[in-house]
Amino acid sequence: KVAVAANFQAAFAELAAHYDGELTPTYGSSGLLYAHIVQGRPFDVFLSADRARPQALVDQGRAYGTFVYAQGRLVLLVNAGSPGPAWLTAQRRVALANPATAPYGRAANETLQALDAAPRRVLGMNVAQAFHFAARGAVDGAFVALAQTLAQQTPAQRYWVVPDDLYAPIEQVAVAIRGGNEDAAGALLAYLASADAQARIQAAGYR
Amino acid sequence: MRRRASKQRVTASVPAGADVLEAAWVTALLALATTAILLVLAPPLAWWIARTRSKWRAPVEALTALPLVLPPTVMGFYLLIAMARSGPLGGLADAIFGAPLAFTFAGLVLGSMIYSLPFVTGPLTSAFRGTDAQLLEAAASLGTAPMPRFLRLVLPLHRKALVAAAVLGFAHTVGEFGIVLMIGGNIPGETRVLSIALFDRVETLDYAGAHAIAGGLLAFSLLVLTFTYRWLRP
Amino acid sequence: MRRRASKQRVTASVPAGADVLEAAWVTALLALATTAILLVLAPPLAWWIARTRSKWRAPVEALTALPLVLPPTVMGFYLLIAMARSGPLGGLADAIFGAPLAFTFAGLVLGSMIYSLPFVTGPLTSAFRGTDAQLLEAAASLGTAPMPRFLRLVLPLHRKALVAAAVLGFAHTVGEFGIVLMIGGNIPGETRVLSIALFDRVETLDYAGAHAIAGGLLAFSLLVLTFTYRWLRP
Amino acid sequence: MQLRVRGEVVRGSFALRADLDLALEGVAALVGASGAGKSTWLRLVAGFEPDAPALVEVDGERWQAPRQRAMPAHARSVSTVFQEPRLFPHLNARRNLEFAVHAGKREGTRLAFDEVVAALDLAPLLALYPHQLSGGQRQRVALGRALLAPAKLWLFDEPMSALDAQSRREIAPYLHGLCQRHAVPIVYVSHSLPEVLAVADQVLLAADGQVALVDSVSAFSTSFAEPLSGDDPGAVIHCRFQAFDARYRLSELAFGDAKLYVPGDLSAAGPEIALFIPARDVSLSTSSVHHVSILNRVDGEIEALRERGDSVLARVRCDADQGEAECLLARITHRSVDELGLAAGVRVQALIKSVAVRTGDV
Amino acid sequence: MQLRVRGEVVRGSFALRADLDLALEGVAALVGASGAGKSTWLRLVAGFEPDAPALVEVDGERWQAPRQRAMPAHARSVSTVFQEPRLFPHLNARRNLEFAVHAGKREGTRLAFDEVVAALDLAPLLALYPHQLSGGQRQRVALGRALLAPAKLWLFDEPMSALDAQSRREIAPYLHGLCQRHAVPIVYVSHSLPEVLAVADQVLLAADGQVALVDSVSAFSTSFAEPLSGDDPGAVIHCRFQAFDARYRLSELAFGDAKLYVPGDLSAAGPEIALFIPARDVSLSTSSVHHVSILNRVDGEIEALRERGDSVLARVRCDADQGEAECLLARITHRSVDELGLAAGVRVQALIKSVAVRTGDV
Ligand SMILES: Nc1ncnc2c1ncn2[C@@H]1O[C@H](COP(=O)(O)OP(=O)(O)OP(=O)(O)O)[C@@H](O)[C@H]1O
Ligand SMILES: Nc1ncnc2c1ncn2[C@@H]1O[C@H](COP(=O)(O)OP(=O)(O)OP(=O)(O)O)[C@@H](O)[C@H]1O
Ligand SMILES: [Mg+2]
Ligand SMILES: [Mg+2]
Repeated sequence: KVAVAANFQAAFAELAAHYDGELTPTYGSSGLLYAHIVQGRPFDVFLSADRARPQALVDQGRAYGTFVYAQGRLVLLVNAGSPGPAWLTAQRRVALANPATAPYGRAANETLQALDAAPRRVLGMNVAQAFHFAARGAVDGAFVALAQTLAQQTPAQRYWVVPDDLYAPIEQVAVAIRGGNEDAAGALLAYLASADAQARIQAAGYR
Repeated sequence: MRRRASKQRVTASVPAGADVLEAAWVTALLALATTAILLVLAPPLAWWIARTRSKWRAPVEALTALPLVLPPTVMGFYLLIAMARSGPLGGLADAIFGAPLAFTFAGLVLGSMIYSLPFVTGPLTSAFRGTDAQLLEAAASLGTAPMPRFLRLVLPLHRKALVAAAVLGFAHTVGEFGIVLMIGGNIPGETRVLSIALFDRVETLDYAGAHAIAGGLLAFSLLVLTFTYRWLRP
Repeated sequence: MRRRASKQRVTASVPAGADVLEAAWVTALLALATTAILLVLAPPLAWWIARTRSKWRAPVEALTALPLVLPPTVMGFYLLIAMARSGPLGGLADAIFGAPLAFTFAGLVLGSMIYSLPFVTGPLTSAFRGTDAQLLEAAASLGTAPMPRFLRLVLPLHRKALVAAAVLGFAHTVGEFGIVLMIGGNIPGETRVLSIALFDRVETLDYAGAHAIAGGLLAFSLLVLTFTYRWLRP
Repeated sequence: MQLRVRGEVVRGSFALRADLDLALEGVAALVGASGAGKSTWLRLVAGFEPDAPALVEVDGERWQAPRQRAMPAHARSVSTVFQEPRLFPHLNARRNLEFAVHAGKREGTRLAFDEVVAALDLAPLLALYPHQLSGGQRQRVALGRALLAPAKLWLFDEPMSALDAQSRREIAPYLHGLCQRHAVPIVYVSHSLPEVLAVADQVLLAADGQVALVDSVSAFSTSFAEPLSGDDPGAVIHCRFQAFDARYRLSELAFGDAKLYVPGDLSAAGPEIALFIPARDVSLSTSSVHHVSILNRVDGEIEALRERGDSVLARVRCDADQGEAECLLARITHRSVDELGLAAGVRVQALIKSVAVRTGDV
Repeated sequence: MQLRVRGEVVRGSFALRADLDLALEGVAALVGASGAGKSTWLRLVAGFEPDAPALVEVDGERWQAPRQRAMPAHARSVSTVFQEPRLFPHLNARRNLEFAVHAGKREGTRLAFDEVVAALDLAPLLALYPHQLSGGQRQRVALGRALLAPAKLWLFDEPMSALDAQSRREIAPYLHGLCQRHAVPIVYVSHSLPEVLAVADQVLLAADGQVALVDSVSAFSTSFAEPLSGDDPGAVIHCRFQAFDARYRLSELAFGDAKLYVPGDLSAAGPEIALFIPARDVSLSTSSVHHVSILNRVDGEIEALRERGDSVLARVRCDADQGEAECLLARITHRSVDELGLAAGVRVQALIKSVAVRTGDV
C-alpha cells in the first residue's frame, strides 16, 4: 500500500504499470497523507512531495529509509509574451503555490528573490491550483512543475525552465513505514532507485 | 462494498468510468445513510430548540451551528484525530468493533452527520417555530401526550419542511468534501466518494474528466431535486 | 483594503499573529457582506418559491439547492473559469471595472453568495411555507398590495426565521473554504480569510497555531451565536 | 351603490350561483343556514375567488369577469371582516389597527382612528397582543381594523358572533350610523333571521346554492317561507314616528291609523322606522282585552294559518292599510286555534307584547 | 363530580380569582361579559395554565396546586371545545375526528364514532379539509372531535356560536342527553344569559375578576341582578310533567297547582322539567282575561318593581307555591304600571306567551 503525493500521480501510474508486483496507491496531498500516517492508517511506503514530512515521520520513529526518489523542476508558464526573467515585471500577475505549504511555492519564492522580481502574486494551495489559475487565464502566468507542462503537452515556447541554481532543490522523499509490509516496501524503494524507474521519472519531468 | 476493486492493478492516470460509478454508489449510500440518521435525530433536537424555555436553548442551538464556522478540512482534521485509534471515538470503536472509525464508511457517516446537522436542524427549527400553539393545546386537550403529539401532529404538519430539510442535508452530504477527504482516506469502494473523484481529476488537470463528472452530478441532482420539490406544491 | 500587503515579500514559514487578525478582519467583512446581500436577495426568492404555483417553482428551487451538490472546490473551479478575464462574469467585470472578478474581494463575495444561498433560502422557504394564508387575505382586504404585504406582514411575521437564516449564512461563509481557496488566491488583506490561514497551519504541521485559531474561532462563534440565538426565545 | 354579481363559484362538490343586480343602500343582510355559501359570496365580492367564472361590477366598475384577469382584492375598495378575527399575531391591537390606516392608497371612506377606538371601546385593549385578548375582544379589534381601512363597501361576516348582548347593542347602532353618514353600504352576514330582520334594509338569501335578493323584507318576513328553518319568524312593519312621551319614556309610532308604543326615545331614528315584531310575541284575541299590560293592540283579519312544528303561525292582515298591505305573524297553539275558532277571515285583535326597533338590537 | 377550583390566574394586568367547591352535575353554564375571564377559567381547569398559583381538584384527585408540578393537560380527563375550532389543517374532518379517537389512553367516557357523526350531522363533511368547511361546519367538527376524546368532564367554550338556530336546536338536546346518559358534566360557556338559563342546571358567573357559583338558578334569574347587562332577563321555573295532549300537541306541566301548556311532547324530558320564561314574554293583567290565544295564566302577587332601561321589570311571586317560592319576571312599560296601578302587593295574573324548555333551545 503506497501513499503517493498527488503531484506524482501521473508518473507513479506509469511506474506502476511496469512494476512487477501488486501496488495499491492512494493519492492525496502530502499533508493529508502525512496526517493519515500519523493517525495510524496502514501504509507501507510514503512517496511525499517534500522532505519535511517524511523527515518528521522518521524523527517520530514511524518511518525509516529516507530516499530522494525524484527532484521536481520548476517552470514559469505564461499565457502571453516570452517566458523568462524579463517577463516577471511588476505588472504581471503570477500564480504560485503557497510558499508556506508547498515545495514548488517555496522554490518559486526563492526564484523571485534571486531574480529580485516583484510581480503581483496569487497563491494557490498547490502547484495544481497554480497551474489552472494560469490555464484559465485568471493570471498572466504561473510557477508550476515541469511534470505538469509535459503531461499537459504545453508548447515549449510557453514556459521557461527555471535554472536549478535559482532555488534549493525540490526533493521528493520516499520512506518506508514501520509496521507495514516491510519486504514489499523495500522492493518498491529498490525499484524506484533502479535505472529503469529513474529514466521514467526523468521523462515525466523530474530529475 | 466491492473491496476487491481496490486490490486491482492501477492502470494509467485517471480512474476509469467504473471508478466513477463506484464512487457514485458510495456517495449515494453515504448521503442516504447520513440523511436517514439525521432525519431521526434532527427533528426532536429542532423541536426542543424551537419550543424549550430552558436557558440551555441558545447555547445548544449555537452548538449545532458550530460545525459551520470551521472549514470542513479543519473539522475533518479534528475528527480524524478523534476517530483515529489513539482518539476518543476511534479508541472506543476500536475497543468494541476492533477497528477505529477513521478510514471507514461508518466514520464517514459519523463525520458527515456532524457536519450536515445544521443544514437539517436549521430549516426544521425555523419551520417548527411557526407551529400554531393552539393546535398543540387542542391535541393535548384530546389526551395526546407530548411524544405522540410530536409524532402525530407536529411532524405531519411540517412534512414539507421535513422534505426540504432532508433534501438540503442529502445534497450537502453529496457535495461534502473536506471531511470526507480527511477522515475517509479515498479508499475506492468504501470511502471514495464522487466529490473526491471529481477533485482528483481537477488536481491531476484532467479537466475533461472533471467536467464530465460535475456535469453528470449537476444534471442528475437537478432532476432529482426538481422531482422531489414537486411534492412541495403550495 | 490594505492592498499594499499583497505587494510585500512573502516570507517563507507561517504567517504571524497579525496575519491572523487581518484574516479575521477579511473574514468578518466577507461574511457580513455576503449575509447582507443574501438578506436582500434571498427573502423574495424564498417567498416566491414558497407561494408560487408556477411550474417553474420546482426547477428554480432545485437550482438554488444545486450549489450544495458540487464540492466547494469544484464549484470554485467553475466560478474561477467564469470570473477569469476570459469568462463571462470576469469579462463583464473587466469591461466595466477594468479588472476581472477573480482574486478580488468582490469576486469572493459573489462566490460566497452563490454557495451560501441555499443555506439562507432553505430555512426561509420552510418558514414561509407555513405562513397563514388567512392573514395575507386579511392584509389584502385592508388594501395592502403584494409588495407592502411582503415587507410589512410576511417579513415581520418571520423575523425569527430571518435571524436564523442570516446566522446560518454568516456562519457558513465564515467556514467556507473551497471556493475562497479557488477564486480568492490567498492574497493577504484582501482575500486571505481565516479558514485559509487555519488550513495553512494544518498543512505546515503547525498544529499549535491551528489549534489556537480553531479554538479562538470556535469560542468566539459560540459566544456570538449564543448571544444571537437568545433573541429567538419562543 | 350599484352592485352586480353574476355567475358561479365552484368549490369541490359545492357550487354557489349568484344572480344579483341591486342598489345597495344601508344594511343588506345576507342570511342563510350554515354552509349555504354566505362566506363564499363575500369572498367573491372581496376578490378572494379570482378564478371564479363570475361577473362582479360595482358602480359600473368591472372588478371581475369570466376569462379576464380579476382586479386583486387589495385594489377593490371593499373592507372585509372575516368570520375569524385574523389579527396579525406579531402586532398589538394598536398596531393591528394602524396597519389598516397605512394599508394602501385605494379610494374609500376613511374613519378617524380615535372615533373607531371610542365607538368600539378599544382603548383598554390597544397595548395587548392578539393572544392576550379574549374571543370577543379579538372580534372587536378585527371589526375596528376593517373599519379603519379605506372602503366604499363593508362586508361583515358575523362580526359580532362572539360579543355579548350589551356590546352588540352598543355597536349595532354605531355601524348603522356609519353606514348612513358615510353612505357606505354594509353587507352583513348572519345565520339568524330575526337578528337581521331587525336591522336590514335589504335581505339577501343564500339557499340551495343560490344567492338572491329578497324582494320585500316585509313580505318575505311574513311569507311563511322557511329559509332558516328553526328560526323564530316575525314581521317587519314600517311606521312613522309621532311623538315621545317623556313621562312613560314611550315613543308613539303610527302605523296606518293604528298606533304602536315602543319604550325609548326614537325621535332620532328618523321619520320612517322599521320594526321587527317576532311571531312569538304576538297573541291574538277575538274580543277586546282590558286591564292587561300589553299596550299594543292592532286590529286585523287572519289571512292564513300555517302549522309550524308543534304550534301554528297566523298571518294577520292589519286594517291599518297604507297602500302596501302590512301583515303580522303570530305564533299560537293548536288549542288556541280551536278554542278561539281561528281561521282565515276571522277578525282578531293582535296583542303585541314587544317590539324591536331596527337600529337597535342587532 | 366534585370540582374544587381555588386561586388565581394572572395574565398581565388581568387577574382572575376562582373560589369554587361544587358538585357538578348536568350542565353548568359559565356566563359573563366578554373579557370577564370565562375562557381563562376553562384553561385553568383543562390544564393550560400550569403555572397559575391555583388549586384544581376533581373528585378528590389533585390536578394542580400552588408550588407543585401541575398534571399536564393531556392526562386530565377533560375534553375542551375551544372558542376557535382549532382543527388540524392537514387532516380532513374524518381524520380530525379519528385523531381524538386514538388520542390517548386516559380514563373517561368514549363515545362511538358513528353516533357522534350522526348526531352532529357530520357525515357529509368527513372528506373535507378544514379550509373547505364553512365556519359553522368547522365548529361542528370541533365539537365532534372533543366529544370523541375520552373525558369525565366536558368544557365547551361557546361551542355553537357559529351555528344557525336550527342546528343549535338539534344539537343542544343531544348534548344534554349525553351528559345525563354518561354522567359526564358539561361546563358550557356563553355570553348570553337567556340562552344558558334555558339549559343550565347550575350557573357559574364570571364578573369583576371572580368566578363564583350562583346559588339558585331560579332565584338568580329573578333577582334583578344585571350580571350581563343588556341581556333579556327571565325566570327559571321547575315543573312536573303531567300529560301530553296529542290532539293539540301540547304538554301539560304542573307548577304547584297551576298548569302550564307547552307545545311539543315532553314526556321523554323526565318528570322534572325546568322552563325558562323570558320577561319580555310575560304580560300582567289585573283582571281575568278571555278570548286570547295566551294559554298560560298564572296568578300571583307583585313582589317588586325595578326600572330597567326604558321599561320596568316586575317580579311576581306565584301563588302556586311549592315550598320554594317560584317567581316570574315580566317586562312592562311605565305606562302600564300607571294605567293598571301596579305596585308591590298588587295581585295580578301573569300571561305567559311563550315558554322555552330547558333541553330545547340552547
Ligand atoms: N372543496 C370543497 N368540496 C366540497 N365542498 C366544499 C369545498 N369547499 C367548500 N365547500 C362547501 O362550501 C360551502 C360554503 O361554505 P361557506 O363558508 O360559504 O358557508 P357559510 O354560508 O359561510 O356558512 P357558515 O354560516 O357556517 O359560515 C360549505 O358547505 C362547504 O362545505
Ligand atoms: N397579558 C395580558 N395583559 C392584560 N390583560 C390580559 C392579558 N392576557 C389576557 N388578558 C385579559 O384577560 C381577560 C380574560 O380573557 P378571557 O379570554 O378569559 O375572556 P372571556 O370571558 O373568555 O371573554 P370572551 O367572551 O370575549 O371570549 C381579557 O379581558 C383579556 O384582555
Ligand atoms: Mg361563513
Ligand atoms: Mg372566551
